Amino acid sequence: MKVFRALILAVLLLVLPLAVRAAGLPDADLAKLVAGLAGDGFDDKIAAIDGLGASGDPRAVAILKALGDGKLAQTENNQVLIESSTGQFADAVTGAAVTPAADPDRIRVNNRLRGHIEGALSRLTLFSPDPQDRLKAATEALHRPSLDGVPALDQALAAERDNTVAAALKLARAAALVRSPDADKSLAAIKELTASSDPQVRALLGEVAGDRGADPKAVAAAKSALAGIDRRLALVELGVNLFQGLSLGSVLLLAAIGLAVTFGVMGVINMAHGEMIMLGAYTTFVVQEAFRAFLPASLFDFYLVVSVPAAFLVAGAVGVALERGIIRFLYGRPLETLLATWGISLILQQLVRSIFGAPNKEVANPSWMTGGFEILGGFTITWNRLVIIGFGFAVLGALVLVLRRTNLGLHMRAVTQNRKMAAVMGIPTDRVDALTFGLGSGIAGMAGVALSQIGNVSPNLGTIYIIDSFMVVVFGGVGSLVGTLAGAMGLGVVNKFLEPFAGAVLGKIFVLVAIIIFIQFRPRGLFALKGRSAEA
Amino acid sequence: ADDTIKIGVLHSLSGTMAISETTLKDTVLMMVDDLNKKGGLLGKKVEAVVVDPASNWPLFAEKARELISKDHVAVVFGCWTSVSRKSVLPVFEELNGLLFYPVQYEGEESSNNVFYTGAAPNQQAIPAVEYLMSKEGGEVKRWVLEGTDYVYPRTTNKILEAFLKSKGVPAEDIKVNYTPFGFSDWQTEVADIKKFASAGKKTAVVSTVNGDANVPFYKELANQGIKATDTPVVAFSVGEEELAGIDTKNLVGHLAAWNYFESVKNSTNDAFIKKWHAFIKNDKRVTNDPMEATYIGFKMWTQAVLQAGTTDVYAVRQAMYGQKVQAPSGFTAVMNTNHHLSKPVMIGEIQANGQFDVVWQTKAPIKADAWSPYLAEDKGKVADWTFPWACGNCTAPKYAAFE
Amino acid sequence: MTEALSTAQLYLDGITVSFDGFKALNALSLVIEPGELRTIIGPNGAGKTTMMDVITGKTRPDSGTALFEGRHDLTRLDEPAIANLGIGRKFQKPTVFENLTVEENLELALKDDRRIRHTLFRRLDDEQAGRLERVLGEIGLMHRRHDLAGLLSHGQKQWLEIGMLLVHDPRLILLDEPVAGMTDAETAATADLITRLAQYHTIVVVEHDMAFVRSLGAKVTVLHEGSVLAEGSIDAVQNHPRVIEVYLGR
Amino acid sequence: MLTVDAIDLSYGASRILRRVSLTARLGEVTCVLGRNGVGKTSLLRGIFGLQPIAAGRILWNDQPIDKLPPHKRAAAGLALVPQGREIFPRLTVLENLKTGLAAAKGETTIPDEIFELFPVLDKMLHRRGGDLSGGQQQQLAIARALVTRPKCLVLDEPTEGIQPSIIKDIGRVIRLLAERGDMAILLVEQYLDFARELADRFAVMERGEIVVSGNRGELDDEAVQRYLAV
Amino acid sequence: MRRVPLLGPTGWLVFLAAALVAVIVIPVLATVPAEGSALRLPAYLVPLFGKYLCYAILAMALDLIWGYAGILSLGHGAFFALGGYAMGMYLMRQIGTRGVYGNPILPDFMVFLNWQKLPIAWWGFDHFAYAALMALLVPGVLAAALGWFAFRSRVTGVYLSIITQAMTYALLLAFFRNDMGFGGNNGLTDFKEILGYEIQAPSTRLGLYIATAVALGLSFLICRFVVTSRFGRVLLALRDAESRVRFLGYSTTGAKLFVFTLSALLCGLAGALYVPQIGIINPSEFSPGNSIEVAIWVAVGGRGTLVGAILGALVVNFIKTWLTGAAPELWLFALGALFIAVTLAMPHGILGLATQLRRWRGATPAAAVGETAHD
Ligand SMILES: Nc1ncnc2c1ncn2[C@@H]1O[C@H](COP(=O)(O)OP(=O)(O)OP(=O)(O)O)[C@@H](O)[C@H]1O
Ligand SMILES: Nc1ncnc2c1ncn2[C@@H]1O[C@H](COP(=O)(O)OP(=O)(O)OP(=O)(O)O)[C@@H](O)[C@H]1O
Ligand SMILES: NC(N)=O
Ligand SMILES: [Mg+2]
Ligand SMILES: [Mg+2]
Repeated sequence: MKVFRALILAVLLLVLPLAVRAAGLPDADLAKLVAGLAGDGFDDKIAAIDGLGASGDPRAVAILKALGDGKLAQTENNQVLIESSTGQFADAVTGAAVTPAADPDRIRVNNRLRGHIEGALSRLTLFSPDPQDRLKAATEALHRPSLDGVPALDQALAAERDNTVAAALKLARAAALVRSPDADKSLAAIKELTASSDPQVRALLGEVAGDRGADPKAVAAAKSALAGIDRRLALVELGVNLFQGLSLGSVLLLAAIGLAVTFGVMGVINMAHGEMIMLGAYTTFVVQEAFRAFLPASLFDFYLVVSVPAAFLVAGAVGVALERGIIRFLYGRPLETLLATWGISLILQQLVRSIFGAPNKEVANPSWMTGGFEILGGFTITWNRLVIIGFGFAVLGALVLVLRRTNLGLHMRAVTQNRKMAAVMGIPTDRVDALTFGLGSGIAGMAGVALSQIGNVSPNLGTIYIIDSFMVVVFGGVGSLVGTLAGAMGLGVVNKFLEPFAGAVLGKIFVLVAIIIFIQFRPRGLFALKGRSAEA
Repeated sequence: ADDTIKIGVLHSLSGTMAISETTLKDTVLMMVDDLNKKGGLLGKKVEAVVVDPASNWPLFAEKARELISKDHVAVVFGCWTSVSRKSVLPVFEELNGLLFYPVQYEGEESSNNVFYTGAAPNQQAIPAVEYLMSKEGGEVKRWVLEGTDYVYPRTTNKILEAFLKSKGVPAEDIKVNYTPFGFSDWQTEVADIKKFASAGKKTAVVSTVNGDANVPFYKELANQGIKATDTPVVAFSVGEEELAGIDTKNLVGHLAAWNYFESVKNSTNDAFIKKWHAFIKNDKRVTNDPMEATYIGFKMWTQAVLQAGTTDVYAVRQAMYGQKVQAPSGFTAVMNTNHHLSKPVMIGEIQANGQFDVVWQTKAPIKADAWSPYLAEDKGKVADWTFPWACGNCTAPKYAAFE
Repeated sequence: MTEALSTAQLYLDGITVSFDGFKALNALSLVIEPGELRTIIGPNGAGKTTMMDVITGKTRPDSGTALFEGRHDLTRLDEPAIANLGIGRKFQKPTVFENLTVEENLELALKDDRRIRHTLFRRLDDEQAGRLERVLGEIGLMHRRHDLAGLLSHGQKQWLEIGMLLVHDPRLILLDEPVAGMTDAETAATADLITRLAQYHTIVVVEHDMAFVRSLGAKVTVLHEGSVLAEGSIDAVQNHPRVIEVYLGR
Repeated sequence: MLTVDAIDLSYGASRILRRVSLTARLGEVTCVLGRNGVGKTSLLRGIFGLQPIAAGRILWNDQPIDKLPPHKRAAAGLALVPQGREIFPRLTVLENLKTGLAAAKGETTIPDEIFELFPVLDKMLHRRGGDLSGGQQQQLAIARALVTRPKCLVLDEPTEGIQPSIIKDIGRVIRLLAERGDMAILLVEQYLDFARELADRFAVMERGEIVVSGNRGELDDEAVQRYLAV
Repeated sequence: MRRVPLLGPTGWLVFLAAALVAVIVIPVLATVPAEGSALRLPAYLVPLFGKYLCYAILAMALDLIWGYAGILSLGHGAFFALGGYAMGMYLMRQIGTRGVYGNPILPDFMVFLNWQKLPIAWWGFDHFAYAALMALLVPGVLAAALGWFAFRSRVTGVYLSIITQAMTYALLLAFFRNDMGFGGNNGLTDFKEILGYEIQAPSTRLGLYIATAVALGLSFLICRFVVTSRFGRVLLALRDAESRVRFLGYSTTGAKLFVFTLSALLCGLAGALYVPQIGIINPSEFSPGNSIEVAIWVAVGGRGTLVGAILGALVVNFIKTWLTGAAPELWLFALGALFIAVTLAMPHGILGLATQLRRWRGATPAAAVGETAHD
């Protein structure tokens, strides 16, 4: 039985590529392939998947997708069913609705199968009406170059109208032809690949360049192509390092910005700053859960948009409460604020631990912050990082506006510089203090929203960032927002440029030592106040 | 009082390790609760003495001393990180206490006062790599060993490197990288992995990244588009509990190797999960391997106490050898005379729902090696605490003369 | 000029100090002879305090020469070194150690060896103790000797700072507005004190109180926009049209 | 009219003011004199609520203000030029002046007269307050108080550190303000000539108490000798 | 106006009484009464007390620079840890062939990392005298170097705090690295003997405890000597108005460097005494949080008084020990609340409270302990 099935498949495999554009298979053939998916061994399944991929049958796409998503099931009598998102079942071949007697077993897949499913899907979608699908298929083909695939690519190329897709197809075709026994074709293919910076292509060319048995002309061409690619990649890598540095910098910036208010402007050594960030992250979690529980899935992506003001309000309110309840009794006694805020931080951590439990909470990236886009050379710019960079600058910009352009900002600064005199000038110091601390805390809360998108949401979240935050604010120069920005970005970029050479740990050590040395030259930080006013 | 038996629970409830360890504290409490409901032990009530060593290693030693000397506990369930175990080890040996250690670790140890119910490297790391080398696992040729810089990953990677080389993997196809505890900015590391993986050979990442660093690591993996079909990541410290803190939609297919997964179907496991949900009063809480190891350890200890008729450490220790427990993994775990377990090894793939699908498992339990056969310095070392060896670290039996 | 250079107690030449392009001192030159008492006046912001900052090492000039006793280049020394040469200063805004007692403030200012070894083991000798007593009396703070200096009133702090100069006994004394906030009677007493001190010390006084300046009876230098506008006797200066215009008013 | 009615004030255990009473009427300059440390500044601190009073009352236009926080007193029209300048060092001159707008109901601008009186401030509008010279800071402190459009202007040794020509100007302004008739001015001053020239009334303090008070003419040499000499 | 006495008469009385309890009463209670009798001090408390006393030295050392000279170091844990590592290295070498891999020269972790030779940094540590010297010298030299650069460049206030924090953070990361050769995350542990005495023997424990008590007493007297001298006055002045001190002719750089280094030496001493009693030294001792905690002890006890610092260290750590056992899930609430309560109700710490009470009863404040604490 098994042997027989395999035999059929083999025949199909040989014949089908020639018929790729055929509208589809007879139901019986399709049914046979589909039955293979429910086979016992992985080898059987793979043969069936490859068969489906080669079938060109539009129905195969849905079946394979369902298989990959774990939505394909089999009944006791080996009928293969597709489960819809609403939990209904339908026969995979006929599409007829089925109500299975017992719960059908999900057909399991593993990575090896997933690889084949992707390959098969890419073949099938090479002719999809959606250019996006076709582009994906072409890229997939580039990453799995095989001479067998060339005829299909040729066909697709002939029919292709979209320039981008056509270019991708050409590249994929060239990649497949590199190993062509025909020396001329191979050489032409290598030349064509010179323009690519794809790491897969690079690897392919590397193989040719290192292959002693290969045609010397091909080797030479491959070598020169490689040199070109490497030059381009070096540049790209520089840019990527810069991006990563800015990205790390923006994380530091966000972590530090609230502290730049509570510590930088108000002078409160706020050891509970990290916990404000944590509160923001937990607020994000709660908002997310609320969205999941009460709103349709289509709105889920907006949960983050709601989280930002929510986190600002929650952390800000806690900040105001702390200021009114504790901090305000401690102005002019920075040491005591250190002690009290440390106590606050312990309590907040344990409180969150008691309410939400000690383990991490899951906070999902909304789809618009998931994944990334590849730039040259296989490097990926991830959306969440990009959004966070933008967010960091936006928050800083808004804060600068508040502090520089509003009366509240003026009053905040006046109050911290001379509380008594500010009161005499008619500034309601109590309210300004509460608002300032609330603002700093609220900003920390917003940072928590951003940080929940790249790291842990746990009761310890704050302790991770507190040291770095102080480092950034002080390094930049206490009281200077520009300094905070420069400090954060500087440290981020330097760190990321060191990391490739020194590794993560040594890199960080170097950065710390650099800070120590740097402070010797600028004892009051990067953007220090100079002159008499600094001493006052 | 004389009508209670005290047992110590030495897991961090605050600090960085609380994330993982609180669950184990709850597991012990659940087991105690269960035991007391069934009438206790030797006719006495069992009382758990919980302390918080606060993720502070010296404090672990101090609290261990307090538990044994002041509270006179009969046994201690505790520790997660290897360093905490190393820190308390001298205390347990000095005061002749008994520690059950439930976490997978690097091996290279066998103390008369510790029973190790987590996996040794040969029960986790080696099988996982073997799986990836197999056809089913994708015939991986190139390896990234990514770990947190401390003893467990270092040891595991050292053993793995020796193993891989013994299988003919050339040095240039192995990349080892360490990051510190709590590392959070994985951009460069993940980009490097991508680069390493794009050399045309099938590549896998073996992750011994521990603790807090995992969430940002996986988020970065997902966002930079490292797919399990291209470059699978197999982890030894990421279980259901860790996954509960990560959005797994984009991680489907990445792997973990353990001796237990919550998704395993058998009646023991069903009961275990049910008991857990009832105890913790939350149906969403998952179970994981260290919890199962705690479960096994606790069961074995109660059985040994019953058998010995006392909680006396000497007697209980003797009774422990050969102790069998029907484990939630579906297999029978056995305590060996090297103070380590025989347990099955399972490889699971991450699913979108935060659970693992077992894609491979051993046919039978594997016996843990306290000393690795792949390391030169471990040549000839034997851990066997019964006559005539009576030793955890010897090349000749202590009582050879009696033979 | 070279002669002045070697014999002058204080020799400033071409001193320029600028802050973000604003020249607080502009090629200022000034020579103070040993034992001289000199008063300096000038509009607010003329650079008087800045000049003292330069002399005491607080501010490094952009250019120019500043020599003490012809030998010591003040632009190269730091504050403690300059103080140890024998230059003492009273600040415009009274600065005392608020968390030390009045007596301890004075003790720290005592003329003595200032190296660590010495300060660790040194006890007050009778001569020093006597001097402390005398000065406490002179500045009228005897009854507050054990009080923290931070609790003094504004004027009392001024006196304490003068007291610190008295026990320090430097060769060159710089006084920045010593009588600000004093009553007229106290002002007169201070003038008296300064005249007595001037017998053994070189003194530079900055003041706006013209009656006080007159009572000192010393040569007056008028600074304006960072350089010397006029110099001479009080009468000459008071009738100088530019001085009247920019400083005294009509 | 500002009325201080038998107030006591202490720092910790030490009583500084004993039953001090004083009035400052609209259109008049009331001058407080006294040696160093007798409690002049403490009295002003009490008036502005910077130090709590232990007994007595403070009234502004017959309304008690001693329970109000300082900023409410400012809103009621009181403005202080404190001893020791107390400008905001890291705010620019302009920003320092703008803080005065907080108490100036409805006003959003800094009156031009201020720059006429203190031209140097106009020149240094964007310099940080703390960078100014001592005298310039003192001018700024006075200007800042004027920005609030006070009904009751209180000055604590305002001439300290200011060059003679500007002292004269300040004197003229104070006179002018007083003569407008809608402002009460309370001046603490050591500089006797200046005080004598301006004061409509005076009060002399000695060890926390007011020992002599009266109209301008009544400050005789004997009192000066007794309470103001060393 | 003589020099302030080292201690007033009452001060000496208190000092001697405390010394008596620490060095005689406690050891007697730990050995003489029969095991199990109510008077007998349980054995597990001896190393615990020893730890508290080590922390007390550490807190006092921090107070010396923070409370008196106004230098807030957020990296003092580093000096402590370095002293501890020096001692730990000696103890490691004493293990000899008793290690897991039985190598007579190399500690286990080196064997494990395939090291062939003892790194130079480890040379000489088999001699106690050398290790003891290093326990002082390494923190001392590091402090002197960092201090020299920082104080010379006039790095003050939070900027100094941050570079000390950066220092300890960098050391934390460095010591975490297994490649550094100090045992990585695990650090050094499983010690066997010190100066030939078995490290776990009760008598050794007691001996170490007494040594710590004596060290604390001596350190206290040294610090007292410093703060009661005119130099102490210079420090206080420095704290309030550093530049003014310079204009008086005192080298503030020198003064700060001296106390900073002295303070680091005391930390090294404390660390060296800590390790054999605790049995482990690892990089987490370098973690910035630890150093911040030291500052907290000082603040709780009362900054600017040596006794306050000692008291703070003892009280906070005792409470911590007690609560982590008695209320493992709530202790952070309790400790946090304590810190807040202390700041709000006792602005000058526990000792300040005592002073407040005494002042309230009319006695002169500083008399009892003879301390001049103006804060
Ligand atoms: N850091 C600085 N930035 C900008 N300008 C400054 C700075 N420091 C001083 N100045 C300016 O330098 C000038 C000289 O100031 P200085 O204090 O020396 O004046 P002065 O003669 O002492 O005045 P006064 O009589 O008011 O005390 C002033 O105009 C002041 O504003
Ligand atoms: N914060 C304080 N705590 C304790 N005592 C103080 C405080 N401020 C001032 N004093 C004391 O109160 C008394 C009065 O001080 P105040 O400043 O009111 O004097 P004054 O009359 O303004 O003197 P001056 O003319 O010197 O400015 C002084 O003896 C002073 O030492
Ligand atoms: N043993 C571990 N995982 O540290
Ligand atoms: Mg001046
Ligand atoms: Mg006054």
